[in-house]
Amino acid sequence: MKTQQAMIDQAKSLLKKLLEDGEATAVFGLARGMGGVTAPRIFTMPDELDSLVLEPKWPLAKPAMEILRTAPGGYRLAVVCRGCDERALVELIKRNQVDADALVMVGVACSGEQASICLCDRPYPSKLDIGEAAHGVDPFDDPGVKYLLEGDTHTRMGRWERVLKRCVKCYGCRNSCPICVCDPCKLEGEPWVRRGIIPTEILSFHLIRAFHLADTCVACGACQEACPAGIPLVTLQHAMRRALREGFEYEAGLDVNEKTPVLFDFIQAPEKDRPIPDWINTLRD
Amino acid sequence: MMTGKESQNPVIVAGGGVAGLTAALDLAAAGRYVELVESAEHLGGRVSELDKIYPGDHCAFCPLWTDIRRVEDHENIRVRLTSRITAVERKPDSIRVTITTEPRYIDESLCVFCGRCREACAADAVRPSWEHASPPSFFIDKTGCTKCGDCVDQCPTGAIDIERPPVEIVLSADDIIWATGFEEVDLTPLPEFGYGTHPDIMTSLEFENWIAEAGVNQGRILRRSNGKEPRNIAFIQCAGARDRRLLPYCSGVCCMHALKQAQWIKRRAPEVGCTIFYTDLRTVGRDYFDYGLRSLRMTTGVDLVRGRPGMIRPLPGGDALALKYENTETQAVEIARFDVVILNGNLAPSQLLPGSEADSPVDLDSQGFVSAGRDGAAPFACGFSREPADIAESVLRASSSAVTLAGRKDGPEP
Amino acid sequence: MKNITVFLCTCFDEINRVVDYERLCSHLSDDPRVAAVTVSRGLCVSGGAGEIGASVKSGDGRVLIAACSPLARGDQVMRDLERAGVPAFRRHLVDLREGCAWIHGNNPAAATEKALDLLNMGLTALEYKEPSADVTLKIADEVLVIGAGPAGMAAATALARCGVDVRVLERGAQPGGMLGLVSRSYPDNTDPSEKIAAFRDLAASDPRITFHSKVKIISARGYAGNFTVRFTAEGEELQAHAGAVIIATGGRVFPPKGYYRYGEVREVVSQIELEARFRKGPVKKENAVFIQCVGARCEERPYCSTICCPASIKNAMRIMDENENARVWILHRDIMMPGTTLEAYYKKAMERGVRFIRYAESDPPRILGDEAVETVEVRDDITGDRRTIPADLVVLSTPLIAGTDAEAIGDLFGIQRDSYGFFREIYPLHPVETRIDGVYICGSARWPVSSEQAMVQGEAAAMKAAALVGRQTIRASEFSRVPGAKFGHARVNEDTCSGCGNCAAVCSFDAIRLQRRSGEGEFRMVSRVIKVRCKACGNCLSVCPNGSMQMPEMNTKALYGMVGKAFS
Amino acid sequence: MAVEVSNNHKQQKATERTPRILVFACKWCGLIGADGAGRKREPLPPNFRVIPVECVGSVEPDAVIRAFADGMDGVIVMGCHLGGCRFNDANHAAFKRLELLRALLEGVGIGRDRLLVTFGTAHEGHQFTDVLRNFTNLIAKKESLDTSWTSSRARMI
Repeated sequence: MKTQQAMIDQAKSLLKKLLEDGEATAVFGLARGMGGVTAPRIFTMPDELDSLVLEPKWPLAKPAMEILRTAPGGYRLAVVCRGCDERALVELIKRNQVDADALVMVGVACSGEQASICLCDRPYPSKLDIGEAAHGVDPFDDPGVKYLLEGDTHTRMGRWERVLKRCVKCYGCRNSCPICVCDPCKLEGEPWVRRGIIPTEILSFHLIRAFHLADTCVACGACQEACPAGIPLVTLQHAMRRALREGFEYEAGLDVNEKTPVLFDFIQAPEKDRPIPDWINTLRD
Repeated sequence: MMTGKESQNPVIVAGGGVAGLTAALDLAAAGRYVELVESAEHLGGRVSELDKIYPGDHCAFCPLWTDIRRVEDHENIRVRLTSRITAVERKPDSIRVTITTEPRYIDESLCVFCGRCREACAADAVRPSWEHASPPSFFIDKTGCTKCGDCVDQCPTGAIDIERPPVEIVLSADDIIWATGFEEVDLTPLPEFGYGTHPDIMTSLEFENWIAEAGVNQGRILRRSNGKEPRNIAFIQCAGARDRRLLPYCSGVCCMHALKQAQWIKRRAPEVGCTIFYTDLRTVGRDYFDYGLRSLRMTTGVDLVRGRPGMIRPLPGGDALALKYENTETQAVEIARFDVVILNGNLAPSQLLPGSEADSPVDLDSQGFVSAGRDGAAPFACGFSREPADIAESVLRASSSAVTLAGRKDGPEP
Repeated sequence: MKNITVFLCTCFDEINRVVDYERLCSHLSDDPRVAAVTVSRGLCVSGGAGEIGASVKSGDGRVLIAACSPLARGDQVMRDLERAGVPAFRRHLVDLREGCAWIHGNNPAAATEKALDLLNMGLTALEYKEPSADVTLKIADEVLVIGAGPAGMAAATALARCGVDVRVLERGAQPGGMLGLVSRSYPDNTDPSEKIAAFRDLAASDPRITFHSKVKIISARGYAGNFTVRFTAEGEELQAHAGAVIIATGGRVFPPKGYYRYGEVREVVSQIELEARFRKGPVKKENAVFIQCVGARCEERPYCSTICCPASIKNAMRIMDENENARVWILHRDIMMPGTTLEAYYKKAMERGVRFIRYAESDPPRILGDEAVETVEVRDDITGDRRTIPADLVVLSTPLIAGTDAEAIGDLFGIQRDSYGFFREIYPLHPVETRIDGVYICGSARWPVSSEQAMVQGEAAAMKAAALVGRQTIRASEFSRVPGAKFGHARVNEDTCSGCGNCAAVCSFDAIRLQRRSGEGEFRMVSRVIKVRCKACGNCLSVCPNGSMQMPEMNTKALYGMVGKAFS
Repeated sequence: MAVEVSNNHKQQKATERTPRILVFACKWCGLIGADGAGRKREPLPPNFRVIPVECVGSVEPDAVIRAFADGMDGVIVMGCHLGGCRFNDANHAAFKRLELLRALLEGVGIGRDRLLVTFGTAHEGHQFTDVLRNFTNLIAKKESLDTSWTSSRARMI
């Protein structure tokens, strides 16, 4: 594809310049290696960038964080970021997992095709360096998402139950998630999730996981891709992201300086024009 | 500044409301020994009677209760409930204070709050001092008690002694901090307000109790005359205050009080019309103006009318009230019909000592506020005893009095 | 482990007339955790707390008490146990009277079931409760007062009189603050320069007061009892170690730019400019008009600044003093003169002939005149008449607004500000206390006040500070929102903390700080709890993603255990 | 460790029973309201259990989830009115979190109304009764959570 090749060329020259100018110590991206296998690679020399590719979608945020954790002082890593990678890195910066100063994000746009696979409503990074932004997809138009999020509670509960019961508790969702960084993870602790039984206690396993990510999930879809049982985990997060957007006017991963409303902006004074709870009047008599 | 409590005379704090509690706690924290004298059966004063306090719109229960508990637990404070200062005599190096303690007939340290005495009482003279009073205990209202002794038989712990006499003690004290708060002044001498002619003409404190969440109506807005929901309510500001005939000063807290009550009426029963007749809307304090604005801007807002009604009378038949006032926009005298009228502003400082003013150990101004200590010394008075004050001002003045007293070099001024 | 002793109180048959105590006893005796079960008639009046305490004092014994609600006598039993040496983590109260017997009197079987569950929950909680380590602090015996206006100087004076050492930091060269801007104080009409001179003497001569002028604060850290503040005074860098900090930085006057043709025509001045004229000499004006609420009680600043009405009345009367035939109007929206003294002052002004005209916010007065003001047009809101007033001076009363350095000071000390930028107290009942213990606010930095009230507030703040630094040592558990000892403090497991900062963000008391992990070169953070500031609300443990934050007295294991046992 | 596979759905029979309700009540408002109800000896359905907490801030959303997993049909969290929290603004933080949790419960089909987050002050004892009775009625109308999916905890023991 012509445009694809043009994007790769653009990326190569941009990244080469970063390495040559010393803006970055290394570049983290995808490379086609021996036997045509595509895998993440750390490029340290400009010449190595010849093997750089941009496809397929590969979540790079978490490995980038791991690299930076053990990097020596003064090390700067340029990361080839898709929209979701960038948002995940922003969330990691907010949670003090990545040093923003040690990171150079190079934004790559996703194709419209990729966006429709991921049900991504924002298939481009906020700082777009390579390629052109494609239109996003409204995840709530997807029939699969609709199936699980629409209808009365009884129907949905049944549907979710069928889906979530497939869980074999492999922890793939957690391991692949770019935001999950806790060690140890709460989901391994006996008081919360007991060991040795499947299906897992779906409520405490999946709901606790979903809630922990409520205000940080960037809907990259890594958990869903990693799930061997094919559980549509992102659908649950879409519901949460919608609640955040509508109730708090907030979306995760957009701005390093934007603070999550769940942890900030509390006021002691009563909210202006706050009505007293409805039940004060409705429940009486 | 830190001296052993055995070596010093106590400081007497008269009044156990917010100001008195604060003064007592501050002095005790500064190492002074305090006798806290409260005339009611429980600590907390007027704030404990308020359902909601402005501008936060929540009850003052928990901070108040916390302070009460701290006072009760403090080793430097002795609390005397149902007690009054009945005489003060000045000596060269101290003052001699006579404190009379009325019996409450039920020993609070033995009362387990089971309520059997209350059930047994045919005269309905047993009551809890306040729903969440500390100590949690019943007391017997002397005026209603027939001394039948039924309650004594019912009490499982033997806490009741209906023959207990009042006790009088005389103390040598260092000084007195007056924090006796305010009283409502009878409005019947001002005929235009019609107070006493109809049950729906209430003072604002009566109304606060009437609509309180913890009160008889559990927060419902009802008329006292027939128990039905009123269509409209009028708040009359400066009723008795800023009036040469009764109280020449501004009571300071009533504008906010009316705005608060109007706002709560609007929240609980939005269809009830609220009109505030006012002279100046005095909203002095953090967020007070904003708070007032909020009640005016509510979807079905509170109406403001400038002016003081000239006449309030029950309509013939008695199911509503007529209110005559001058509409300052049209300059026409209008007569409006209201279901409930609330009179706001009849607050005056409580009398310090039962007896004549000549007995007073401090200088009082013509309205009964403490203006100076006897012989021009610093007046140790806070809250409404000193000047009309809301909660924050009362508490500030209490701490200020306490630090002045704590920092005084030696005993009372000669 | 059999280490829990259960005491069941019948409350003189109030509880066991509904709840089947025999069943409770037999069930509890079978529980492997229970060492003994005792039924007593009235725990609160029998004075048995001492014996209970003695019976579990040694070893790892714990006590479960089933009695009435904490608000009735339960709390008192707990307090007795505390005195008898049973700390919070070793005791648990289950409310079987108000919470069970009295509300389920019509269903004894279900009430007994419920009582069993409640006791089971109590046992589980006791099983997991752990002690939290308290810390005892030495308290620095000096108090730092920031700002030497009337509030700050009143605080310093009161503290010095109580025998406390004070260090006063002032941004300017001399004490006095906003008093230096006015020509007279109301309502006593005294010259404030006397007060300022007294302040100056105190600052210079009182052995307990150290006064620093031209101060810039560099940094502040610490907590109640131990604040370390670095600052420069006249260029010299210094450091103060204080037990408490009183913030009295005052406010500033809102400049009436853009209002009532201020700056466009001559003789339209602000209140402060008029005060400056008074200090130079008599102001010869025959027709003065004061306009109130200029830039106040409006959309941007919906608050009443409190002091402008009395200030205008004071200056109106002064103009009348200085000009025999002067006519003075005050155009207002409400005259804010609450109380006795101010109301009398207002009446006095009316008797002197100051004319008060009420205007509506929607129809403000207009200033007419080409170069200098000639007339003021106003619609009287009471009569409805439109009037034209001849004027050779228009004075604009503007509100006080937060000081320019309020934000910086607030951030330095971790105290919150309201939406207008003034420092926020913790509660109306505690008006000088902030969310940080040991930091007190007073004067116009807190909310616009007159100098007299500012001094009252300064003294109130001094009282709180004196009570704190008057002690030699204090325990972290005493800084509590709860009477008696604190519920516990949060504790971080530093090995598992991921440094995400949720806890630090959500803390209402600024008690959690993120620090870089020591010893390692990598970019990792870890939370640290400042025990003195922690009030044990538990927000941090609710947002901790992996339970690294715990409250030992009520940890997640205990909470989850209770949830699990709720219907067993 | 042995892996036990349970097919929870079919084993459970859908019996009519009174709903189980767990109440997390703040000691300074909600619990005092409950206490007030007790003093008035208001007869209440005995199907609720109260866990007193120092502040609703310490009610972990995970604990609420845990409660549903442990077979509760409804959870009430009772705190102070906004602005009335003795821990500065800790209750506001909790309300925001729980509001988000309600969105999650709605998304997953449990329904947001099974978690009631309410305010109350110490003076509002009668509201405790009102809330409890009405919430019980509301939950009783719903199908029991226990019949469709919940933890296998009860069954394994």
